[in-house]
Amino acid sequence: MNPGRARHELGRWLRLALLPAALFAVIYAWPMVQILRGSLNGFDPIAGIVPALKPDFYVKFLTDSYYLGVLWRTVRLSLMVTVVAAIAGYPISYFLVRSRGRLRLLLIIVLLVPLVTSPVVVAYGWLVLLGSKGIVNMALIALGVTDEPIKMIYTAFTLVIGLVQVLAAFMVLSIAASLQSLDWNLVLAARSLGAGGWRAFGAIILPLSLPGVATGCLLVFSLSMSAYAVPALIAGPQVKVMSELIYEQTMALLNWPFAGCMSIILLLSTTGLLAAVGVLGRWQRARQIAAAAAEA
Amino acid sequence: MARQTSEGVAGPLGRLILHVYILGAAIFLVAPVVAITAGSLTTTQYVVFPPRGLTLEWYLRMFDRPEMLSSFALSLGIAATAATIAAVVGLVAALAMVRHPSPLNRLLWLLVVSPMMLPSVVLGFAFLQAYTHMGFGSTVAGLLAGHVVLVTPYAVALILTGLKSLDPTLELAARSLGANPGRALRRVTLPLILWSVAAGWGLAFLVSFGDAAVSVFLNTPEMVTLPVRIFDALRYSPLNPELTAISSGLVIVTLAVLVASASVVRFERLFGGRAGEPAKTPKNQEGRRA
Amino acid sequence: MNAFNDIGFKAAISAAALAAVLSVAHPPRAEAATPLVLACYPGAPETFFRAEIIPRFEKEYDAKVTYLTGNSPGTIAKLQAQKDDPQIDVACIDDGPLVQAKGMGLVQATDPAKLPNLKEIQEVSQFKDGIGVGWGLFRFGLAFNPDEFKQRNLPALESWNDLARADLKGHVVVNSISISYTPILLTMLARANGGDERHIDPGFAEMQKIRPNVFTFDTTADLTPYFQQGEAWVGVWTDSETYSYVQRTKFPLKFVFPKEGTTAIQTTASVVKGAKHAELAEKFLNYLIGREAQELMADKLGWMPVNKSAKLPSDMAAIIASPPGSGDNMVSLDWKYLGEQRPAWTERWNKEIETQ
Amino acid sequence: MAAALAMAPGLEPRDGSAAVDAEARATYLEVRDLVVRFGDYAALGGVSFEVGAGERLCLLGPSGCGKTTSLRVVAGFIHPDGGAVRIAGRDMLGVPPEARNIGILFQSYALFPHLTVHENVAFGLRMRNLPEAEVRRRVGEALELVRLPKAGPKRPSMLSGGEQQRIAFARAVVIKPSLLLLDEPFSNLDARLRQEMRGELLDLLQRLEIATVLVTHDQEEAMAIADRIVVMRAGMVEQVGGPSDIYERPRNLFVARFVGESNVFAGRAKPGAAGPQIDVPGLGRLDPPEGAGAGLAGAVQVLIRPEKIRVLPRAARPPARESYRAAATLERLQYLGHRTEYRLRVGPHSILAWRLSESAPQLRPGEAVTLEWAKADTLVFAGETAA
Repeated sequence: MNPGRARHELGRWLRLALLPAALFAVIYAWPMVQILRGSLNGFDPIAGIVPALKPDFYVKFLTDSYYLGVLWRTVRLSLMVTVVAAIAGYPISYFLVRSRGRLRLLLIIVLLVPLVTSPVVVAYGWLVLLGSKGIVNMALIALGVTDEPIKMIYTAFTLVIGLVQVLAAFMVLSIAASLQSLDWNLVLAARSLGAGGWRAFGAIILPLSLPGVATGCLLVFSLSMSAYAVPALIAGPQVKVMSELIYEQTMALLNWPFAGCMSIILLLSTTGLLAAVGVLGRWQRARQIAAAAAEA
Repeated sequence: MARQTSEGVAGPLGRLILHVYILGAAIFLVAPVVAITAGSLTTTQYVVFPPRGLTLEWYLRMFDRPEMLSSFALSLGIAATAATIAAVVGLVAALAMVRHPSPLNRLLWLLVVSPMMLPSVVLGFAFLQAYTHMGFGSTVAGLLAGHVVLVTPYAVALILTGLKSLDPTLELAARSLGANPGRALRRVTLPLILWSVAAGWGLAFLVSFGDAAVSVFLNTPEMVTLPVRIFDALRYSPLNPELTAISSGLVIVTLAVLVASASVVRFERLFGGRAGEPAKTPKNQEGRRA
Repeated sequence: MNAFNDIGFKAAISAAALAAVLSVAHPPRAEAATPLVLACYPGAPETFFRAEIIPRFEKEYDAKVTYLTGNSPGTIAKLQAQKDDPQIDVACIDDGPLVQAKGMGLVQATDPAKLPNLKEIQEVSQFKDGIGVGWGLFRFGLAFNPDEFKQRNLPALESWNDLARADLKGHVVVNSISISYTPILLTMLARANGGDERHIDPGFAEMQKIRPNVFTFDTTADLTPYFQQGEAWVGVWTDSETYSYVQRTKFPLKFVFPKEGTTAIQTTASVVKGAKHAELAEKFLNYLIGREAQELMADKLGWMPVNKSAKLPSDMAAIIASPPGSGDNMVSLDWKYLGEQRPAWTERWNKEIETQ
Repeated sequence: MAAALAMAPGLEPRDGSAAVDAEARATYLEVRDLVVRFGDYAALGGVSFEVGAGERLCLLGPSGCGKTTSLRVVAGFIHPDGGAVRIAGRDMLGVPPEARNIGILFQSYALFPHLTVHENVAFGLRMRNLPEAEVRRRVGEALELVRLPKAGPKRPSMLSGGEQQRIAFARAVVIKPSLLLLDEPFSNLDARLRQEMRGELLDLLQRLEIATVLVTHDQEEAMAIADRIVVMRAGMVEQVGGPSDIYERPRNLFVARFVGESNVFAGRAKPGAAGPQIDVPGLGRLDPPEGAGAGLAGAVQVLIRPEKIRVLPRAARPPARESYRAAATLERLQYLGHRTEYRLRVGPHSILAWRLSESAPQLRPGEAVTLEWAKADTLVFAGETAA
């Protein structure tokens, strides 16, 4: 590309990108730069922030197996939430695009209910349902499945369940968007060629809806990595994730440098993982293309 | 549409299983909220489920708390404004990313999407510090700016998906027919991705409307958004039916707004995707089908 | 000329216009009365202040009080951000975080001569450095549901160590370390087992024994849902909160002070450093610890007054078992030392106690 | 130049033949030395062609040859890194697409799914701010032209593929464009419909007499519609000429193989007194006709079109003048209605030949036959392998 055209292209890009970039540079990037700078400060429990330019908190975090363990748990549980949401959400998306009118509207509203309700209320709702005197345990005891109430709340399990419930809408709506634009004639064509329902699904519907699944996974994974209210209120602090540590440092200890440090590490981990998945995806596609070319 | 004639992939048994599953999933999604809403109909002073006795007293008391109602109005205003700005920012950023391949697009994407990856307490704290330094710490502008950052990722993600699924030759066709870029955008691109823009706006609105974590740092004496009021109230005094009434009443009002807007804008078609579809669906298969 | 650009520009203009309209909608009030910005707790205290304290104070001192809600760390964050141009005059902060606010130089001392009511309040509520006063007392102890105890014939609670009793397995609720009660619980446990805040190991050792009994570590400082749902039979709580809750909802809870003694945390109020209306702020502090305000607080909010001359509500004795004598059983803590140790204790607690 | 033997590129001036064909028409669209680079990849490496008024030009080549890129440069969607585009003598660089007055029929048709057929066709007229009455009249005429007068209120998605294409055509021509660009217009249609639409489109183009550039990878399509064909490969023009020039006198092996089927044999050329002598292992000596092929030496490729080969019962009659013969065995015979296809073996070579069925000799597989073709139909190119 000659420099002239490159400049031309850049100019056209800039005309569009300038407004969002400038706005977000001021109202988002600048505050985050402050956080990054602040994370290199020192901290005294009484006097507060001690101005410095040292990566002490990063060293502390990265050399302490406890903190690394929390980061790893956060990643692991977020991946689990993402996978569960994708698998559990897919049939709902499928149903959503194939239903119409009021039913569809009702389902969308049902999906959005957990999203718009205060997490405190949702958490209390789960306690009411899953607690030892909750309906579920009552039912289990009445049915003779168990004699003692089972502890179903304040575990890693409830963290996954709780996040899936709150974030399901993002996954379902993303998948539904791509299923919506799917050419259903292709399904007909596949079936007329003798593919059974499930084969047609695997061969046509699933691959073509993968972009929607990808968007949904991006949203759900990012939001799981950063979620605070659900882990703190529904899973309890014994299942510690990054945001709880960050919240603790910010609000209880006022140790803003360490909180900033952990936020930066969390942000880098999330973007790093997404980038790795992106690179892996591109590499996979490149390999497929190369394989197809070699065959031809 | 072709869909009406297609059978889907599942047989009758599969369909039955699917319906049962959907019912189960719906119950799972709303059960805790329904339990609490039902619990707040109790006549006791504390929430129990199942409720003891039934009364709407707690809901009616909501109207005796003018600060809750003014916060509700403020929340609606902030959410609508923030969602609108987010949709415009999302649209413009998505257009830049899809229409003009540039190595800087990755950076732009990171800039507008990464707020989603940070705990909101960090965002709130960072905004409080930086905005105060910039001179709009405790103003509506600050609160609004914080919400714009918070909700733009959702708008960007949805509009980007919509725009990517749009056939780019449609815009070229419009240009070749004499439309300048602006008219091509208004007459062809925008109408076709309207649904994903609307979906992005809707999600942004809901996230802003439900946020307490960022707002708690940016509130001012005159402006406390409703979720902050509820969150504070729930945290600093024991859970009582009045508060859960306000909280679930809020859900009901929010969803009523959704239903109302749905009948106006045909919400069930809200999430995009349809853009460009017919052009990619040549009906020449009809010949084969016949 | 370029329409994309055009749209962006229009959007920017309309956003700016909207922001302008919104801010015009809340113009600063032009008032004759002296304004006072009070940053204080949200929720029930806010309702109480708005309904009882502020109208009376405004009338008496020709003031106009603005109430800005915020919990202690939130308020400190705001004070820190506004350090160069403080907007807040009086800040309500718990006594633990107040040590940090003092360390950061965010609050200023008050001349005792300006606070005549200081003579009437408990010694623990007067701070030696003259910065701030305590105005609400929260003494630690064990809240329990007597119905659950009666049903199971459980022996009465006497000691902090009873939290480790096998018959309470799965029904004890303790606050998470992010709630300021928990470091105090640790020191109480240490004292009950031969240590104290400077020798905290016995506290952690006892907590290790309590751990299997814990239903959950609460992050909200509100234990009522666990009691309501029958998950909690015992919770580590404060007399003020227990009384306030029972007073309001009639839920059957009782409260006991363990025999090893207890301590209190307080809600405090301080004049913000460089406050624009410092004089009125001092008057507010004085009013807040005066008998009228303190009795109103005990009556309407259910919090223990710091003013010794304030009358307690008559039903309090039925709920709060025999408050310990003012002297021997009330342990006074070295807040500065606790503040210094909190990060280390938090980390140790996270690693040893709040794990799966 | 002798018609018999096309020479390897480089043996004669590059633009020799194009000027001859365009003589009758005034140049309307002129494309000069277009260069387009995407990063390191040169999509166009100096492409030139012109289109006369009312002429139909086809850009033909395999995918990735730069034909669509050329089209997009002409349309104004891509700004070239070098070269010039002139329409009616006016320089088009810097003129935005909407100001070029070019009608485009897109491969996907690009009908606006949110607009009715009427609104689709009216789109360009509305952009020109024409009065509503005229818009309605001209849309009516255009729909009449494509024989879909009643389709106006329908949505594009309610039409069949062929109908969608006709609407897209109507939308492209209703603005009375100075130039019409067709991008792979038939690739979305099935085989039968493609034949039908091809004829229909040709009729329409002949009636409208608009200068047209057609882009396709299908040589049959190119030959059926175009007055002249530009064969492209890897961003370069390989040959420009009328359909028969391209077919009968391909400039090089690539063009020859891309346009139509052929039998290709590797051989060696030795310079001789009366011209080069060419040996093809298994076929013997195939000397070019007198005066042609001067300078050929070393490896060559010999090419014979299947329809040029006559299949004779062995020793049926004496050889025709100026022709070659080879003894062969018939391996397979396929009757395809209007023509019959023979698969033959000569030594190591498998040879394809076909004849019109009515003049095809009655032969059985395994039978020994004689092949005969004219010297004039033997094309020789320098080069090692078939590129």
